[in-house]
Amino acid sequence: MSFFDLKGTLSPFSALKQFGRKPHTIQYPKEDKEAADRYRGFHYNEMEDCIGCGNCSTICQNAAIDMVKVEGQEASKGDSGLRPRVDNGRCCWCGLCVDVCPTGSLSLTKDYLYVSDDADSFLFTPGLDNPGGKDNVSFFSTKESSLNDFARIPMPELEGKERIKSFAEVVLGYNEAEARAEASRCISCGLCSEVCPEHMHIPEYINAIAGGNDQDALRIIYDNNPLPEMCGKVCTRRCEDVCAIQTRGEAIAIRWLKRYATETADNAELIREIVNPEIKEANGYKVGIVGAGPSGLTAAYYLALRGFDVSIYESNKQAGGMTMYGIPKYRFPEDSLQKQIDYITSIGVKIHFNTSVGKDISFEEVYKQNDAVFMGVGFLKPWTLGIEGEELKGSEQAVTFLHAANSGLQVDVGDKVAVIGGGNVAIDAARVSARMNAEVTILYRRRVEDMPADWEEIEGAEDEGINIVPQAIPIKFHSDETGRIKSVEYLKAKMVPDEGGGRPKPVPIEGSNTIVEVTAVLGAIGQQGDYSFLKGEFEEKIKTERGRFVVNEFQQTSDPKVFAGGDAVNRTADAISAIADGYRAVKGIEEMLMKKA
Amino acid sequence: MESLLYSILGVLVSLILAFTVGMTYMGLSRKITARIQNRIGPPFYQNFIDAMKLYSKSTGIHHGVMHHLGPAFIMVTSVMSLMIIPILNDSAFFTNMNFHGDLIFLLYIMTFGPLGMALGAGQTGNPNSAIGVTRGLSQMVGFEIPWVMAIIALMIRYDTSSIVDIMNIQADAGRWIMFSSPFTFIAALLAMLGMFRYSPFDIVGAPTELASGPMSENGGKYLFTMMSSSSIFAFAKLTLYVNLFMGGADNLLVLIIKTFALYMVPLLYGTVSPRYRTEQAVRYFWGWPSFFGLLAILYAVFF
Amino acid sequence: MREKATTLYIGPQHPGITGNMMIRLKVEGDTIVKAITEVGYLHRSFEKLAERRNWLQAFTLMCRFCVPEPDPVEETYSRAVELLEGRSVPDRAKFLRVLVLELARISSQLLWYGGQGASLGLYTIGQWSVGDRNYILDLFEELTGARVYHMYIWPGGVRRDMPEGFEKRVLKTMDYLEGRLDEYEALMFDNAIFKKRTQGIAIIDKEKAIEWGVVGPPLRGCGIKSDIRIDDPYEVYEHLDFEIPVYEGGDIWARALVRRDEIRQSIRIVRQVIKEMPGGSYYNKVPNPQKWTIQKGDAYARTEAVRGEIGFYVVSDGSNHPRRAHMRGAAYVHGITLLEDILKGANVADVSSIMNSLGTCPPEIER
Amino acid sequence: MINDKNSQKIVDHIHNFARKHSLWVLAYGTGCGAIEIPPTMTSRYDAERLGVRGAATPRQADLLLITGYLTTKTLKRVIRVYEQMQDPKYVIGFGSCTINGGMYYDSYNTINALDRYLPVDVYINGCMPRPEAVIAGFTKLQELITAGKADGAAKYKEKLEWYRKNQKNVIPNWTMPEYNW
Amino acid sequence: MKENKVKLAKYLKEHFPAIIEKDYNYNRIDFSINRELVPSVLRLLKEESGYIHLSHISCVDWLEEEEFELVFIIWSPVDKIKILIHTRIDRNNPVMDNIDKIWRQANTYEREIKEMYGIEFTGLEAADEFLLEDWNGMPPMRRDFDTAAYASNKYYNRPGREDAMDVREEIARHSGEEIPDFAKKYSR
Repeated sequence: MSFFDLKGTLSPFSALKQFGRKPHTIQYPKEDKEAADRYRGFHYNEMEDCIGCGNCSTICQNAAIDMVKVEGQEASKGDSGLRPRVDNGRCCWCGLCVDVCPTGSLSLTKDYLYVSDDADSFLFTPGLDNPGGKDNVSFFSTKESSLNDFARIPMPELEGKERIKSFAEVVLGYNEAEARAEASRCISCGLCSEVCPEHMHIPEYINAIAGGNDQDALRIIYDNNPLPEMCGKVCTRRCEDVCAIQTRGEAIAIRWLKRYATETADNAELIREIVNPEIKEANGYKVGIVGAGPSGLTAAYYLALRGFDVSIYESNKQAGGMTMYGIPKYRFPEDSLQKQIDYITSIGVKIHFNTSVGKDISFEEVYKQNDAVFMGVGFLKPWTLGIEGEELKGSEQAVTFLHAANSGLQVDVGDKVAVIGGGNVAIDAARVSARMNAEVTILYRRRVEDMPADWEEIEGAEDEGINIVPQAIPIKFHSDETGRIKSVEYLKAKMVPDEGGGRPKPVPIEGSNTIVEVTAVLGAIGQQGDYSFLKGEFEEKIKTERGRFVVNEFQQTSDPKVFAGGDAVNRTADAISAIADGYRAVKGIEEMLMKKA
Repeated sequence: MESLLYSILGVLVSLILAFTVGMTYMGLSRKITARIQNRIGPPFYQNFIDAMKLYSKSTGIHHGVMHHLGPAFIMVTSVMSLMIIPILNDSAFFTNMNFHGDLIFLLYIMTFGPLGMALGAGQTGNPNSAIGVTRGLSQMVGFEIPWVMAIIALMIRYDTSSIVDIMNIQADAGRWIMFSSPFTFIAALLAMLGMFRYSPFDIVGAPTELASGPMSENGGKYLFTMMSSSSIFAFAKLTLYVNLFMGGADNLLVLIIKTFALYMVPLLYGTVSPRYRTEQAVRYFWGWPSFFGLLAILYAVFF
Repeated sequence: MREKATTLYIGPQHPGITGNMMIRLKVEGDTIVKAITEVGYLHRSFEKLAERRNWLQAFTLMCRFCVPEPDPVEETYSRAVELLEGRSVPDRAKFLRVLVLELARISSQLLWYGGQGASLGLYTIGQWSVGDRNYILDLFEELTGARVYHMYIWPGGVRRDMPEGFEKRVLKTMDYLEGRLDEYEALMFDNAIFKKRTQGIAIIDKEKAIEWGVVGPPLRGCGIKSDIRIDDPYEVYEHLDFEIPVYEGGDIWARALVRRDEIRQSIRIVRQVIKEMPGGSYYNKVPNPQKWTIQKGDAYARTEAVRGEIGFYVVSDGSNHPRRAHMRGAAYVHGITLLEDILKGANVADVSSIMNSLGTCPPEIER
Repeated sequence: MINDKNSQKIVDHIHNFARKHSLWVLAYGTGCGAIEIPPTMTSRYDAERLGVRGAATPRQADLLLITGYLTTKTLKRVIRVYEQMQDPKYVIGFGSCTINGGMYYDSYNTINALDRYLPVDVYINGCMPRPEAVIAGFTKLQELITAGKADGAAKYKEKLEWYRKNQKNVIPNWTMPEYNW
Repeated sequence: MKENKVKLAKYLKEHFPAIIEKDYNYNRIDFSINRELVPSVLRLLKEESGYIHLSHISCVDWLEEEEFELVFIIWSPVDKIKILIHTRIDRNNPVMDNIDKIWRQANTYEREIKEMYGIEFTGLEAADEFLLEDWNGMPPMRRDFDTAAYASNKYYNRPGREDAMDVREEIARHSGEEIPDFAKKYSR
């Protein structure tokens, strides 16, 4: 060091020139600097978009988010009715809740200011307590930044050209890695299980699959569904419509995951070993079941587990009902069904095949032999189109056609088939026809997006080269000289918005007559029930309304001893509803008989 | 008798004046420092509010008699210093109670305060206070040397030990001692840096080292007493410097300008300097300031 | 003349302490004869808590490990998890990470300016540098959404992309800061008194530095060129052009010079990163956090933080929770044993200054 | 009369005015929130505008900032420090941790609700509260002082037994004097 | 780097035949050895091979296996390789050799591990308490210490949140779903 450090003494005084500079102080609260565009302040929840899945509450590592009942938010399908409430005495504003919110309704705002002398005033319901937060949203979730995986793991399938060559199953199923990955997308909210008619324990078995516990998954599934492989393959899966992920992306492939879980056991013994059901001792009651369809089988299985003596009367030579005879084999192979039926019979359910109630055995007999009767008779009689030429040769009902095809009978439809209708049956009939080397056209009254069939089925049909003609109303079938159908004449339709707020109606355009050449026409516009087996007093006793049995919450008909389920009861007319009916009826039957005892 | 009455009245008025001006200076110093630090700073009257608040605080601390007397000692020192120092030139009202030899008395009384403080702080049992007091005394030993040297040089040069005399000499000569005896002024000025305890000489109450040193155990009214006495003392010291070296002041406005200008020196040096360690500070005072002090004495003796 | 030793407590409540800890000093006059550190005032047991959280939840805890510079900790945890899982990070994320890390370094060094200045009674520098640090925090706020706890760097990349025009604002702030740095240096590093207070104080020599495991600026202040950014490069540091400031001396002054130069180097890095920022994705998405499991194994990642080496040892048992997430704080070693050793024989007046120059940071010691 | 009610009111008013414009904050960084104190006190936000400044020792301080979580070890010191402060004294709790445990709600070493152990006058929302929020906390405290509602210290004296019971509940080895004003 | 690692492994194998190596494809190599030999391995690596920097000492509680795993992470600024030395010790009698004679800083790590896991380091000179004060329960970092239960017992949680509902249970209640007990562990 020098004797006198002149620079060191004088240089610091350069700081004094700051005196002339304007201070850069932000004079809060006199003046305010707005928080950054991405600031993580208070939460804001778009109440209408929120579905109450509770994923925010799960991710919150501070246990700061409670799901609570909020005034004005009622539970509905796909909405638990609960809304998040943040404890600002816990929150650390990390924003993970925003990043995992599947709907993107939860976000953070620029507001951050709250001071209070009351420690209890820090509970905060976003959206309710800051309705103005909408204009202030700063940290929000986009599909890109979200932690939810919106893309479904693609299901391996046969190529379109490949699959029309045979009736081999189109969907190949997930392998283990794919299933784990797909199951890992699930946020376990359980909204799906609410809309499931059967209320299957969906989050639980998906979690089990995600964790690699496939056998547990199967056990959970069998808790209330004895035909999971069927559901895994052909369920209408309304659960996926309300999937939380589906609000911004592709729903979890719940059906395919169930299918994956059922594949862990490839024969009935293995199922029995894994599920290891507890079978109660015989209680002496007998239950007769009419029809071995899904509802009947379900009722039979759970009744048998509960110690009832169950007999099923089935008119066909195989069990399964519509799932056997209605659903084409490329969707639901026969051995899949057989495996499950084997399992059900293995626990003591007796099935009398080729025993048609009403013909081979009278309903009265069944009624008298058993302590309770369950009817899972289904809708067998197809609706007719009611247009000219319907009785022509080559004009057939799709259901009949499918029944024949599924029974292994040879059906000749020629090389040009027209299918009329837009439901799953229509598509099935079309795709089966395609596999018979026919060129298929589907005529449907409304638009493609209005078709009640599954979108996957429609896509599959398109892949297979099936031509879908929407907004087409058939008016006449023309015949050739042999009396066989030659062509279909239809009118093009325009969509007219419904004034009552319903879906748009097709209105035919006059003079737009178009003719399409065909060798066969398959009508698929719906079915109805055939209750001719109910004779005598039962016709009176068991009430029907609009072609369906009237039942209470336990599927009990107006005759207390008779229960009913399946298509003949519910409006949704799908397998899972039928299973649900069967399951409910079990509870009803048990309640009725055991209480009496 | 009348003059005594006047003096007493003058003392009272100058006490109030000293308190007000001293407090305002400290407030302004906070403001000025703030501006250098790129910020707005508190309002200039902030110190009054602080004082008021401190006064309104309760004091429930009991560390013994000396602890109570410590701040009182300092107050007494400040007031006594102020009483002796004339405020204005040739003013019957503001000459206060000066007398011949008051310069020597001042030298004595100005060390009295810190000693009292030492006694008070010693009794609190807080090690920070104890260390702070040791430091304060060491530092005082440091700056007293150039300071005393400067005063001695003045007394030799002008052959008087009365402040009023020195003021009159300057008025007669029409020239401030600052210019006529620059070495004396420099020595005294450098010593003054130590007296004001701004950085780099804020060793006593250095917060990051000793919490607040001797004041550690003093809050509320004690702190109020210290604060007001230190502002009175600051004003007294500034006035003394103005009287001795800058020709005194003919009216209050001039006094305030001169004292404020002088006050800026330690303040601005403080804002840009880190703090010395105790022995560094003492060594500093025994270096250049003492050298100038010695020079001043030699100059006074030989010229 | 031998005085009786008195005991002096520095902390936990003390203006001179860096954080919430205590040093018990045995003092003779102004000289310390013995120093005993006492920590634990901030022990929240993050590592225990992390074992209860899943991999992503634990990430929000991580930035709280070290309050003055949370980002390197996030970075280290994220990188350890990525190493463990074998997850790759997109290039843009790597650049963004370096940007955040270097901005964090600047902001922490500015805070150090304030601490070192205030510990020596030079409050003006702190008022400047901590005030100017807000401009960096404003940048952080814009990029990450928070001022201090950014929770920005997470496994797989970063959370959000840069907002529009952000580059320009970064460069503008860098220009401003560079101008200010000259003023800081004139006030602090040219200052004769500052030199007097720092030169020759608290000397660590090379041998001691190695034996005691000193890291970071204190090590570089002993004349040893050691920086994880160069030695064990991570993210994109090996492609960037910057220097590691090294000074001989091992005293507070040398450490201060190292830190002074590091700010300039960081500004240099920030400019390069902004210039070379590639496009593309910024985030390699992790699976649904509830069900994100990582295969069995362990990983150790290291980062050069402002005060030295931060390491994260992460162990997975195959579940969705960390089995162990153990952090090595930068100040963990020299904040306790070395500090105790250095304080022996030092002056009471220098305690705070020494702590600041070593970068003692109780929160990361105690975790 | 000096001691009558009205003049007492005026005196109180003046005192409260002084108190609210001169809040001396005890320099005790108890938790993470302390990192936002330097920005609050320095040039960019400059709390000294409002008369808020640091105080080095509890004796001189009016305001204790509990900047976040408190470990039991710190709590012990904080109680001591709080009791050493002179009346009137105030406590501001920073952020989530002081309200309901914050992110450390399940830690074995941190308390959850500060108001069980010390009277808290103002809570500031945030984790951690940014300088604007801290200043808002100060202004809120000022409002409370004006309104005469910042009476945490009085409450503490009144319910000392209850506070002591809670404090002793979490501090295993109570070696402090029963009360140390 | 690869050849350095091979050389190193060979060198260590010569001195300590029992050592087990595990190589990673970046600059890391792991060695496992029984606990008695750890200090000699560390000393050898430090003094002969230039692994002068002790980066970390960690401890993992393998409750299910009744063992503690201690990990020493060392680094060579020349080779630029980090070595992880693993050793397992009995959980019921946790004793380890003190290595703070090799690296002074190890003292701090050992103090913490001692306090947090209750592992005894022979010959460690340090105060008993490190981070905790007056702690008289189980060492808190052990896996079987339940911090959440401890905290909820000891500390007060602010009331007012009792109306919180579990979404899954609420949905199940709403729709009449009965989740069997064996499935409940898979609910979130």
